[in-house]
Amino acid sequence: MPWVSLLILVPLAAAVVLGVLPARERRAARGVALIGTLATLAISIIVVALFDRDMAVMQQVDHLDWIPAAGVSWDVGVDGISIWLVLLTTVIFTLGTIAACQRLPERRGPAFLALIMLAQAALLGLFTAGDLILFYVFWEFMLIPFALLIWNWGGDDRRGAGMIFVVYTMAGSLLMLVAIIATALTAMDATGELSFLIRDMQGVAFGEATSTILLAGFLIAFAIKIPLWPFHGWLPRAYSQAPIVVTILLAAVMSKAGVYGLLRIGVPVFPEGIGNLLIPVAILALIGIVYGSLLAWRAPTMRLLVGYSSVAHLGFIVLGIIVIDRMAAQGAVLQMINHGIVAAAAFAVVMVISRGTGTGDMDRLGGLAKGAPRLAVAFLFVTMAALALPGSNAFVGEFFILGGVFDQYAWMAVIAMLGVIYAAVYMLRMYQGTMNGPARGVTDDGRAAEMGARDAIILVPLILMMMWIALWPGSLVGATRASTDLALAPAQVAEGRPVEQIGVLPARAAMTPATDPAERP
Amino acid sequence: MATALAWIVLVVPLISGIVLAGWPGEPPHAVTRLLGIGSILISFALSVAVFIGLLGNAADDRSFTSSAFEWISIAGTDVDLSILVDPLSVMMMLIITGVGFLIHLYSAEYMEHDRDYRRFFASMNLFVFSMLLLVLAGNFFFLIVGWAFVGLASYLLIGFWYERPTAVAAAKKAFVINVIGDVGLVLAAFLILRELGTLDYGEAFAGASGLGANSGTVLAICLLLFVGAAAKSAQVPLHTWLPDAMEGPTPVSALIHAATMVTAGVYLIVRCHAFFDLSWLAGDIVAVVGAITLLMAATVALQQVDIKRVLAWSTVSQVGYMIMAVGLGAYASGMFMLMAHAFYKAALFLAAGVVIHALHDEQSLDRMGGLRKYLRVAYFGMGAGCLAIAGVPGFAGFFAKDDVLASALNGGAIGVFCWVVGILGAFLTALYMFRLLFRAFFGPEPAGGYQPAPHPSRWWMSVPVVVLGILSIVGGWLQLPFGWTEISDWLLPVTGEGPAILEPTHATEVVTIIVSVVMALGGIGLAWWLFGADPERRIRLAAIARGPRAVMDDAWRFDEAYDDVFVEPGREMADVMLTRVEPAGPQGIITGTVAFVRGAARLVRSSQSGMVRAYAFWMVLGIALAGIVAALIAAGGS
Amino acid sequence: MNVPIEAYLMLSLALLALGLVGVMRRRNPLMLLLSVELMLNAGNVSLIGFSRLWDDPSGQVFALVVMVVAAAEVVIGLGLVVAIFRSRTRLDVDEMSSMRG
Amino acid sequence: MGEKVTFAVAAIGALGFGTGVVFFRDAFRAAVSLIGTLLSVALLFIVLLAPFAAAVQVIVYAGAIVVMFLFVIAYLGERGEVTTPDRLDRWQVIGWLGVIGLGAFGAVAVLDSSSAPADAAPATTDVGTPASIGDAFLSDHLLAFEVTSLILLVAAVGAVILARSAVQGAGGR
Repeated sequence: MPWVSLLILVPLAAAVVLGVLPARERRAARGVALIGTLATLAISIIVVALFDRDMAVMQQVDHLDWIPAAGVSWDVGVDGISIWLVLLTTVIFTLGTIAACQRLPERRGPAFLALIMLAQAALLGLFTAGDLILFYVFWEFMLIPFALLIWNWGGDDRRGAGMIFVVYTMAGSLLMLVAIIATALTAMDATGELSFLIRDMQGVAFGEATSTILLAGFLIAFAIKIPLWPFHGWLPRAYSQAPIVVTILLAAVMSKAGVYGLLRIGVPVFPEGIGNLLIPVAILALIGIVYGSLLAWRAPTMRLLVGYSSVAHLGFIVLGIIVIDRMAAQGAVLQMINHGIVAAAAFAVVMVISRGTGTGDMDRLGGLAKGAPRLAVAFLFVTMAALALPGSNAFVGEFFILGGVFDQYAWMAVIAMLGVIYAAVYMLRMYQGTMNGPARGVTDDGRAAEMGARDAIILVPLILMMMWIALWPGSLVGATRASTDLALAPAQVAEGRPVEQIGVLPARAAMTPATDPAERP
Repeated sequence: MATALAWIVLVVPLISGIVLAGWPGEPPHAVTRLLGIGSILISFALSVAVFIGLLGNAADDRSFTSSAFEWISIAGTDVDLSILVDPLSVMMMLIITGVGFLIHLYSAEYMEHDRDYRRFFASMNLFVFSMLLLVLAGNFFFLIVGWAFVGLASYLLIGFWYERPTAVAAAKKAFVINVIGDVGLVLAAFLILRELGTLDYGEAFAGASGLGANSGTVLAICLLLFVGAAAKSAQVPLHTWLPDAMEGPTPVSALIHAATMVTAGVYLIVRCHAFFDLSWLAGDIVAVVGAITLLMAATVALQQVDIKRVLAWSTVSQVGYMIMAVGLGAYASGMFMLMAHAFYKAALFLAAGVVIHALHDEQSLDRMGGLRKYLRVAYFGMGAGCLAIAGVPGFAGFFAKDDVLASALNGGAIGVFCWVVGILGAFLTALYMFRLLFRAFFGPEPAGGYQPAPHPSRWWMSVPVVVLGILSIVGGWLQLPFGWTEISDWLLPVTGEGPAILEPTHATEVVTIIVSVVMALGGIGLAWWLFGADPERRIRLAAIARGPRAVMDDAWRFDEAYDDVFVEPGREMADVMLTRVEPAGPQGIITGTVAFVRGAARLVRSSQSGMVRAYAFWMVLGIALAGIVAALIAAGGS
Repeated sequence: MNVPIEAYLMLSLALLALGLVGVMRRRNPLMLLLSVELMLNAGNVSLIGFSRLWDDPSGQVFALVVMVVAAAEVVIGLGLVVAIFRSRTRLDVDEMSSMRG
Repeated sequence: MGEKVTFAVAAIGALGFGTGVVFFRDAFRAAVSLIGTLLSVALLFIVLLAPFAAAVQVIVYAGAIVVMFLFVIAYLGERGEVTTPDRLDRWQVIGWLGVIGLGAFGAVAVLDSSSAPADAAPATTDVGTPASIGDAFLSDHLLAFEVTSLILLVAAVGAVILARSAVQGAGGR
């Protein structure tokens, strides 16, 4: 069975069904959405079960020529970098769909669910695409459902936020399209064959200058999507104006698209270019860490706080990828999953509090723990994971990211540690500001904000996943090792890293004799 | 066998903590007590069993590691979930579970009127688990995990009464400063990982000597480890959280902020002594910081009015002694003092707790006096503790402190400096502790008497106070001057022998004993003259040295300086970023992009006039251009 | 074929120009549609001329398709004109600009 | 010779009536003038050996379509040409440009005609017959045929909807 293709097609089919449902068929819409998303989850579990942990290249590949004349194909598969992201996507979307079904918007409910399904299909396509054009199609396609969700069901400033979200991210993507085409054409000069398959491009030596320019084209798009400082301007408005369920999906899953692209395309396809852009990108990531933390410290609402903290957290992930270190990169892959879970949980807590009290304003909340002790416990878990308390799942990723960074550039790790300290400050501000102190802005000691069974359905699985990763991260990392090593190896060779740091010696080393490790003293 | 028991010791408090935390609603107090206290009792009993088991082995066969499973394997680095059972960790286990059990027992009565009885015991069990994880961890990764978990438990318990803004703020402060310490520890781990390629204790300590004595790397590792130790053990300049931590319930102060957690820094340095032995500079820095801390904290303790704050500053000062000792290389002395301090400081705190409980949460010394009559048990506990901490011969503190100081006297110039500071500290310690004793238990009752009369504690609270009071006396007899060195012998397999290890000699012991006894008695005498003999005297003398005393009363204004240097500028910077940089920079990029797109759109839009004929004109224009181009091509072609 | 194809093309061109002038100058929507018919016929002349030139039915087929499209266009165009101008006094296409961007 | 005369007559007719279409102020006259143009063009088709196309031209175009125009003109009544100033007056220069462009096209067509096979084509007579056109429609141009029918269908439905909404609009207000 072409499971990976089904992974994309099933939610797409669900979206089509939901799209033609009349707006009043709310029960049927819920059913279709839940069945669609659960089926997708089941398929993703099958994909994970069939996954071969020791295989470095894409596996379970479904290949179909799409536009043969242009070398474009439907090529989807999974590898160690994407496998957990696929599972994260299906899990988070399952929980998100449940949350959406619990509070389906009064207006055009089925359409709301249809767009969520569409977004899921697009993201799964993005994480599995093995062809650059396909990647680009899903990259842009993903914007549409999210933008419409913000545009139609968002807060007061939904139009502005939706517009900025679309225009800004699309402006960046256009450069990527140019870079994609340029890359394929340049590769054609070398191989004599036009192909947009990523694996075909990995063997091509572009030369340092070309590589740098092409990578820069991709980086703009990635930087906006990640978002890397100072390209994060769309984030606060989108996160605070989107319906909260959509914010969960944006923060948990969509924010991984940029860093995923960096590791899937940027590093392995343009190893010669990384060296020139390593320090600038790393500095932007570091600024993002400190800057995001500072803004999170002073942010007026919970949503903004978590949103800015995401800027900081993604700075860590970018840092882990860009320094080209095996430990850091594997930490980064793990941290993508961790951040997905933690951000989803954090926004889910925000959702529970906002629903119970009617506000997400930090100044108007306080002392909820008395009436909502169960929520306080869940929130505490989330807080500790978000500030990466040692022993939490996020700490595992952060520890190995920074450990790897420290190996290569110790000063970067030291600066990044500032973000670790600030994380404690702003996350405690959020936790204590809402849960502790004298009760504020709520009646009934905040009992209305208590976590009920319907909230627990969403929060408890997330917390269980956090505990799982905290207790045994090896179970995830074991699957990512081979692919991450393969993705990094060319860049490590190009950078002239010591041989013992390199996981696998890439075939292309022979193509670029100037950087052959054997000749290095 | 030893490791299997140790695993159980570790896991039992965790399980009971989880059961309590997950219990739906509030269980009956009996159930909470059974789970919360019983689990610690089991852990204590098994710790004793481990101890006895190790005693049966030869001295060089008392170290075992046990790995549960491969926790992660990443880029050639394997981290196992493993524990290390050796004399050092067993000694810590005994202290943690033993003192922990007594304090749990005490809490059963102390907290019984609190709404969140269950939450209290769940947090306390979490703490005991975390502390055990800290001392049992077999590698740096899980050391850090335990290190942070005790910080979390401390945070939860300081902020236990979360409706009080002061408690919430204190909890946050403690947590953030502990995170700073965590960062130091993590960086140290990174450095060890980079230089030695492993996080495992055994491999790291074995490879330490390969880094070269007094090399910059070793110095950096030691100082980073010490950042972690200083934050946890409240050493200057990271000490400011501990006095505020007194916002927590008194048993918490006794267990976490006196007996166990704050001494984790001492444990860390002893555990990592392989690195400290290699760098005399690092050791000296540690010792000097310890010395400064002990003296500074002692001066602050002199004037505190809050009974718990006196004890808190006293703790900072006492931990300073230990840090000073281990910095100089007197590891066994430091650990001895750690143990003795656990006994007498716990006794002091629990006795203070009895007072506070009896006076209905009154903590101010100004509202106390003459309590001797009402609270015999507390008087005993406080008295024994004060005699011990002041260093009166025969009590635990005497032997421990003299062991430290006598070792220091062998430590060269820095050692002598530390000795002098320590002696000075001993005098101040006797002074401020007996001030506390005299003002609370002697003298007249406060104006108007006690309304209602202080009620004595029941046995839940009394037994631990009495037991710890007795331990404050006999606990010091494990290591006596002139040759009875049970603690040093026990720890010998861990600390080893070498040029860097300090031991007292007979000569230094004689000198130290004489001087310190004089100092202690002098301090007690001065306290009696000032506070005991005539309660009015201190009021008459209040005008003396107002300025310096105000500085000391404000704890040398560390908090204010931190606020001015770090917190306020940081907050202002963040505000500037939020209100100025963010709209101009990142948002400006967007505004610019949007403005550009909008402008371009407006341009295109104006062509869409909606007039059909205008469109026809455009079409004609196209035709015209096409025709002209066609003509040009034809002309060129022919 | 005694008349050269160029003659047909020139005629076609002239008719097209006439139609264009009509579209550009007349503001009555009905006149607009009539002018468009003129232009379509100009195209048809060319198509059928070429069909004759190359002796191929495709041109005629195309011309027939154009006629069908023209019929459809007139139906819709007139329907719109009737719908819009039923209630107005003046017949002016320039007033039909509600689709302005 | 006869062919040339016929062409000349038809061409003059087409252009003459066409001028009428464009310049008659009265829409009714313009429409009638269009009939003349259409008939002239039909004559051309016959000269070009396309009898079927000529027949369709007369029946569908000159018959049905122009009649429809006349109906609408009659229905809307006498409104007269608008006299308000033309807002697009200044755009006339584009019109002149267009004339130049079209002239250029014509020049190219005439001057660059060397490649055309002038009289080469054999005068077979069966290309324009209904049979051959039907054959072409159902074989080579099947897609065009189907699309055309679809367009007609859409146009028919569209016309119905337009008429309906027009009736409702009139009734509602």
